[in-house]
Amino acid sequence: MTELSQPQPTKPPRSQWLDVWEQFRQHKGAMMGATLFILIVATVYLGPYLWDIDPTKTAIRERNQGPSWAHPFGTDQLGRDLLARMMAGGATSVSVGITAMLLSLFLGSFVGVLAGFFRKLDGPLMRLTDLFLALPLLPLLLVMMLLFREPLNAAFGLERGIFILIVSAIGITSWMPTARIVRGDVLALKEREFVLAARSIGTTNTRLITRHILPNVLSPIMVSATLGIATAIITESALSFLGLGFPPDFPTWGRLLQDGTDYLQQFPERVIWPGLAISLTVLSVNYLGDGLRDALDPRIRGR
Amino acid sequence: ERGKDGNVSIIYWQAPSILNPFLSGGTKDVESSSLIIEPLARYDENGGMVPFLATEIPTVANGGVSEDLTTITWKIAPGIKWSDGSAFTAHDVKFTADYCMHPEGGCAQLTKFEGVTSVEVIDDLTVKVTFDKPTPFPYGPFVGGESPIIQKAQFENCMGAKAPECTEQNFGPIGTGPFVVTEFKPNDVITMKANENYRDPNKPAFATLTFKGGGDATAAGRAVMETGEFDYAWNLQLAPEVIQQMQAGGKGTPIAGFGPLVERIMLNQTNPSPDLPEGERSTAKHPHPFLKDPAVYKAMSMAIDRPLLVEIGYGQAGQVTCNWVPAPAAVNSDTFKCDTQDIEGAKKLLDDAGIVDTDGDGIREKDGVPLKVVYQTSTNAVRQDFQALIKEWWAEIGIESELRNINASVFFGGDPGSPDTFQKFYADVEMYANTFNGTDPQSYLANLLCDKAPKPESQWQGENISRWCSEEYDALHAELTKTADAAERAAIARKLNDMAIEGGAMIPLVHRGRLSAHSNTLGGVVLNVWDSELWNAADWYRKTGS
Amino acid sequence: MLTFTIRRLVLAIPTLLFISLVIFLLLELAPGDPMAQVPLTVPPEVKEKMREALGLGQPMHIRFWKWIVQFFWIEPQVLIDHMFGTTFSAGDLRVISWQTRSPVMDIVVQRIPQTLWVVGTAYVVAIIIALPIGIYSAYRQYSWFDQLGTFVSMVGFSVPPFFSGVLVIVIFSVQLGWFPSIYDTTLVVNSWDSFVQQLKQMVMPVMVLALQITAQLSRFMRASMLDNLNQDYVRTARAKGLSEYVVVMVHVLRNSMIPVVTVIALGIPSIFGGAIITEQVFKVNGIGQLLIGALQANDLPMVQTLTFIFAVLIVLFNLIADVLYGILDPRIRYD
Amino acid sequence: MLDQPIAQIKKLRVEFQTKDGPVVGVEDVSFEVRPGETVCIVGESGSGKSVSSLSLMRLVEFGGGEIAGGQLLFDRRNGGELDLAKANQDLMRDIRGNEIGMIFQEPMTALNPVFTVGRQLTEGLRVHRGLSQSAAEKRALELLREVRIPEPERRLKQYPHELSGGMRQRVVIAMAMACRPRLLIADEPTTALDVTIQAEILALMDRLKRETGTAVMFITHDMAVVAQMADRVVVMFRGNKVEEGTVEEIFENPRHEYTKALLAAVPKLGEMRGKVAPEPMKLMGVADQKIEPILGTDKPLLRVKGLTTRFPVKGGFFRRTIANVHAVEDVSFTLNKGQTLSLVGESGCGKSSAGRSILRLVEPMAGEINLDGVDVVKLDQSGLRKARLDMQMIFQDPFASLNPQMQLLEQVAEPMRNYGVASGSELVDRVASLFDRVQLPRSFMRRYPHEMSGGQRQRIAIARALALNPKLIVADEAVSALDVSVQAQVLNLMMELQADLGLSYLFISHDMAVVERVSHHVGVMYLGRIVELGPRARVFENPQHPYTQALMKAVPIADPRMRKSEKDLNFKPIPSPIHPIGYQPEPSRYDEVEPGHYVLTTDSGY
Ligand SMILES: Nc1ncnc2c1ncn2[C@@H]1O[C@H](COP(=O)(O)OP(=O)(O)OP(=O)(O)O)[C@@H](O)[C@H]1O
Ligand SMILES: Nc1ncnc2c1ncn2[C@@H]1O[C@H](COP(=O)(O)OP(=O)(O)OP(=O)(O)O)[C@@H](O)[C@H]1O
Ligand SMILES: [Mg+2]
Ligand SMILES: [Mg+2]
Ligand code: NI
Repeated sequence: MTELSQPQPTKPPRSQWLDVWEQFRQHKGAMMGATLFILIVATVYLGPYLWDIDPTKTAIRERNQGPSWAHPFGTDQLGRDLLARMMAGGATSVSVGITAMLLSLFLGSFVGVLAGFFRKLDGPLMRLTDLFLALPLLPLLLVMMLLFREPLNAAFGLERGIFILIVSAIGITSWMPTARIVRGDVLALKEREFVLAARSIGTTNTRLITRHILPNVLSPIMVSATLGIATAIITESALSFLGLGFPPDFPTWGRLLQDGTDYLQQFPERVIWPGLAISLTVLSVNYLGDGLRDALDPRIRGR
Repeated sequence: ERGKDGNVSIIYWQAPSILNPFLSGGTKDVESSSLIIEPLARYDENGGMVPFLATEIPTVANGGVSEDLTTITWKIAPGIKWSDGSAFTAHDVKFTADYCMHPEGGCAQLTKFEGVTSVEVIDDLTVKVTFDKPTPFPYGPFVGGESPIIQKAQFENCMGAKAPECTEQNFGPIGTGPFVVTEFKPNDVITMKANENYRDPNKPAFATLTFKGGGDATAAGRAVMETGEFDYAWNLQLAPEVIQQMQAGGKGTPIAGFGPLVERIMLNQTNPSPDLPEGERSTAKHPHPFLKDPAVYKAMSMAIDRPLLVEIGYGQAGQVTCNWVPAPAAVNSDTFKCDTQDIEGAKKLLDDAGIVDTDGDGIREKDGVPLKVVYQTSTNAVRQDFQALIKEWWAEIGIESELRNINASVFFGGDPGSPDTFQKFYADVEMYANTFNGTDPQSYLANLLCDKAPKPESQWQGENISRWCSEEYDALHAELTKTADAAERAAIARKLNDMAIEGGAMIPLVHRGRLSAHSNTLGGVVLNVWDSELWNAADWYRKTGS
Repeated sequence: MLTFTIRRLVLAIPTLLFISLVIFLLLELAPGDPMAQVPLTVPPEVKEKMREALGLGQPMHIRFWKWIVQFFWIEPQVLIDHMFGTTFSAGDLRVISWQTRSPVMDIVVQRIPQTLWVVGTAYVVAIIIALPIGIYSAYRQYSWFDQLGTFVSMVGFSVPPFFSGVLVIVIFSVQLGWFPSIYDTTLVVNSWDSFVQQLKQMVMPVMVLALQITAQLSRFMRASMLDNLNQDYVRTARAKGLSEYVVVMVHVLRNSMIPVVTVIALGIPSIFGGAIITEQVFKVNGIGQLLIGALQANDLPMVQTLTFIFAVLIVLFNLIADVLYGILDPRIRYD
Repeated sequence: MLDQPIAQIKKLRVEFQTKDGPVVGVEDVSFEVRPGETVCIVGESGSGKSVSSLSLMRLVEFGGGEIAGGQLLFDRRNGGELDLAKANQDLMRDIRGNEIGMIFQEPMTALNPVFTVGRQLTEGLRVHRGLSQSAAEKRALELLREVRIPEPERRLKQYPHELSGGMRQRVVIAMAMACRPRLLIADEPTTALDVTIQAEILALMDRLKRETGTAVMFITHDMAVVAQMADRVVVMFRGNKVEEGTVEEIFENPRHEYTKALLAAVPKLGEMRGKVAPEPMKLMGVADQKIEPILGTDKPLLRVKGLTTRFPVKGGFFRRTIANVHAVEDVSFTLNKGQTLSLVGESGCGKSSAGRSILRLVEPMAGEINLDGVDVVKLDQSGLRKARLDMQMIFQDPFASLNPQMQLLEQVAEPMRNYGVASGSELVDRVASLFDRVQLPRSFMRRYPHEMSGGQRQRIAIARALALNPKLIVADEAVSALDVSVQAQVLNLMMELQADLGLSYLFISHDMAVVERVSHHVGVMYLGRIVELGPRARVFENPQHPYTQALMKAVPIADPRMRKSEKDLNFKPIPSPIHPIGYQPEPSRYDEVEPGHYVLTTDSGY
């Protein structure tokens, strides 16, 4: 029967990641999101080299100006250049947003998977989640600031210390929904037969989680990621508003938006820029996430 | 004619939580309750005293105050009725004093009764207050919005530890004022109606009153001046442009008045360095390495462009000041000039004092210590703008500052466990505003007495925030407490003010006014910064034809 | 599952006690002082006296124990008295707020209506809008509807209510004058007119809140629908000749509900908890505003009580979500 | 009317878009089905049988396929002829389930996991027949009875995962037949069923065809079933139709090479008569194949004693346990090294549960499992993991047991990775050789499970189980989904491995011919118990238990001239394995009728 079953033309197997990348590249939304995202990141990090106005330099005679060549985005109530402030603020907001989102995603998925997967851990971990959900945010943040600000400042310097503090504050207070969502999905997934099959071939729990469970709960995680980045950026601004965030001479998008809100009627552009920047970042991350999710899901891939 | 003008609505962006001012020192509570309960006398918009429930203001001249300055006798106007119809008598006045002075009551207005040894009812309409020592200014008790009279019959069972249990009383005190409470929703809204037993049968002009609380100053201003939903908005601490924009809405007018409120930078006389062991930071043990140097603090003050600060931060609600006590007018010293920025002069001052930049990093050093300051304040848009500007100016003269802003409820809360309170002052300089009640600055001036410095032993309590200390000052203040003559008192007060400023306890920045707004249809509003803003609500009326 | 539910309910008691202890300790540890809002003109000695009057002088464990007794023993009695006219609680000290010196529960009860009206409506509106959007976006993935939905929900989500709230106020109250900018909590709905007025004052806060919730919910709905639309059983359902509507809305939807149920269940406590910023912006003065006000004033009994009620709701709704999981997906086992 | 075909497929071509560009699922297929006729489609696994039938339902589109050419003419109930390839989906909805019913290949994933069986059964009825809830339920009950599911009332309220593979398959069948469609497409409908039930289902379909004139398009790889059922046969190979004709023609006079190979590979019951030990099959076209009996050893590898597994049945709003499914009840047997023990028996009798219990994939309630001196029941998690190096399982439902998100390469490599057996390029090489062994092209290594045909998936599962060279493989219906030619190769492979490496198999199957071919010992299960256990030859040649006898009688024969008629079959109602909570079953007692040949003497329920 050999002549009948000549094997189909073989191609050398490529790695799965290459494959995912291929797929990702063909995803229009993903590429758009990625481009936009890279553009935003490049602008906020590299922009200051090209546009070298000091974002904290005041110029009282030039306050409250509209867009002009000297100040393409206009100036604020102290005559600080808004473009420079947007870029400086972006650098902080984007890094806080992404790091905090990653942290909260990590914590959330970690707790969620553990709770969903190990029945013994489910109770304690979910009660822990309940606890964190119930804790009042403001006192929690205040306590964190109280306990850790000085040691962190001493260990990492002022800016880095505060960055770490803020990122962990946001991360630690926002992982709970992710954890619960992931857990819910894992609970259902755990009963699927392929998990049983994987166990029968001696897959350790760690591998079972990383290779079988996690890829299958990716989509809620991706959604949490996109929403998380917006939450993180906005929470950061709320923190600054409460005086718990970066020092006051540190612009961030959230803070710019907040400061601009009072001038909404006179100088609408002052809120439009930061608002737009936050939305675009979130949107780009969302499309990135969508693309990644599609690329990672073999059922959708190829369509 | 009473009640003809329908409803008047007031918005305070801080919501009143209780209508008993003795249980809460909050301005919102004091002012909202001032519509209901009244003192014997009030301050008017100029800081003068006007009798309300009394027939006249007792003085030494008219015999109301004893020659030795230890007693004061009030005569109550006859025919005054509580809103429940019963008569207002001297017993109520005495009861009020007993209520507040009860050791377990935690009365917020206790200072008003400082030095009072007894309050006696002479007859139904006469009451005599005795002090433990000659008191040149005996108008603490029963004068001003913070010290109104409550009804004995109503509060009899609410003394001391029982005070908080009397919710009904605290939420609806019976008073002699123009309005009575119909419903009180704590931290939200109060509805009131005209007091039928109010002493002037033609007042108030409004039949009902709505007192809404909560939100923020912007929204309150908008509701009065732009949408016209409310008639009166309190304390609009907003950027001048924003006020202007709102005024353009055409529905209301901002009004400003000036009390003794001063926005200032306090200079820490002690070393706040985090390297010091806990318990020694910011204490008299370690003097500040450079802030005590006159050249330094004078230069810092000279580098500040105060008119600009006023312009961007307060507009019509601010004035340049170089004084700690800028009001009343009599005590406002004119020793200092500070309305022009002088960067060059500041630099020269420092250079001359030998405080120069030795290592080329742009920051001057004094005795090897670089002039780097931590500059903290509470979170507030205007203050952050000030911080940004001042930081820049100081940078120009070679002083670097690290900015920090702290949540107001932590900053002003006296929690000894927190490193961020203004009392603890774990920073080199800090900015906030302070003021005093009434027109007499004596106790305010006492804030800088050496023994009032916050320290660990006193749980960091104390008003001498800068830990400034001068024997000379203490002595002069002691003299003030013994002087009765008004002009002399004012002179001493000015001298004390000058000593403090010259000595570098603080850098005054802006004399802040109170900016409120009323709708264009509301008549009779007289902004009063010495007493409750709503002091003359009985006279308010609806303008017709607008 | 009954045993599961009962066990969880029983277990909830120590959990909640523990949570209340943690909250208490947290609040104790947090910097802040109930005297923060007392003006600086009140001298420290007086403040110290006031603090003592609030019971702050007592040691921590005694205050905690007092709160426990007041909340778990006296407040229920008050409730019973209120309902049946009995007098069990006469003379007992209830949980008293430091700010208002009045029983905390009374204020909470006072606040619940407006919070439920506004936040609750927003939630319901959001669910009604979000689920169909999510479902349809997934069903027609990458169609223009989906793209538009994505765009709007992302922008909606990334614009914080402190901005969008002010924006709608400026547009609809200041410029157009359609709706009041300040919510009237004293309004009693007893006629058509007052109902219309109530609707008018609700529109803006509900809009702002619903936008956020919709954005979040519809995203999760979409993602989880996408996961299920390609399953084999969907093919079977189609082979039965079921209409697309039934295929999607019955077969796929039920399988996709777990993450959505989680998100919804997590959100319901927050209806009672209020929406802090939105309530602030529109002056709704519901529970959220109460909480933030209490926090700013360091009114610990109030914060403790509110947070604890919130904790109870969270624990309860998470339990409900867990029970729902079991009902939604019979494969999930709890034992 | 009889001349007017119900469905005509003309030059059908179906393409799939994959990352390697379009893949042709069906290249060129034409055939027709007439009313009252059964057309059997046979062919190699992956030859496009399922895809053709899905195209007829216009369901390929939802799976990423595209009808690239050809016509699908369908004669509607009210006369008109319609090209389904061009019909819109609204119209299709009317036809699907109503005029064309379809039975899907993989029953687990074909059922919605979150709805009860009853719910899923009644849905179609209510849509197409407009029945009320209760009427539909009555009809559903009737349908379940027709497909001979025990305790249909209770099953209606159960969820798919609570049913055995065969039961699910029967639910799917019932669902497809619910509306009495004019054309019934059956994609391997009896693959998961034991012979008795298979016979009953076949009889049912036959009756349906006779009574209502339903046309049946029957996809299968089981030539015996073809012989039993078909009027005409279509043979497919690699997306093309290679031969078509009446059953007799095909069986007696096959023309195409592939058809011949197919027929040659069919195992026949009785072939092994007189042989002591199993031996590999003779394959066509393989020269110098050495056929030697595999003797194995007498040293026991796996000793099972008193194994009992029960599942709780939940009910009520709070889903409390109200009864237990006694899936495995007091089962004992011994499996020797290098030998094969087959478990046969009716669907739902607990074969899979027994297999899973041995690997402790479901926790047994009681019993002893001794694997080469290791007491499996007492092992902790890490010990169990180590023990699983020696025992592997091939799952009954290949699709469900593969991770939909992982490439096949990864899935097969996983066991080796887990135990660090190989890595890097060596790993890839070993995977590739495993692919060769199970006859899968290496290019499939980077595909995903949903891109494979049913049989291809099954081979992946086999490759995965072989990867570790375990001592024991529990093969749960390992070859049921394979077409006979591949089946023969896989069986030979398994036997070869047994001879070379001394593997032992616990072979779970319903195909008596295959069982006869591979086993040393056979256990016959009924209702959770082993009713007869003994050497293969003895059990096959001298069945003692009445159930075994019935089973033997029901085995279809791959010869169209020896069709069984319905009368030959004697259907007995199947008792329920569900008992209330406190129920204590009596222990099993056996009678040794011959040396090593045991027969249950206590009541088996049959
Ligand atoms: N979604 C898909 N994407 C890509 N290729 C597919 C897809 N579905 C099926 N195929 C391919 O199409 C071919 C035909 O598959 P089909 O399922 O029709 O096989 P089959 O004849 O039913 O086989 P079996 O008997 O094993 O079920 C196979 O090569 C398969 O790999
Ligand atoms: N998870 C479960 N929950 C409840 N009952 C179950 C579960 N799994 C199996 N059963 C029941 O256990 C009995 C035996 O099932 P099992 O899967 O072992 O049968 P089987 O012999 O493998 O049948 P088939 O040949 O049809 O696959 C059946 O009645 C089935 O309904
Ligand atoms: Mg197939
Ligand atoms: Mg089975
Ligand atoms: Ni078969």
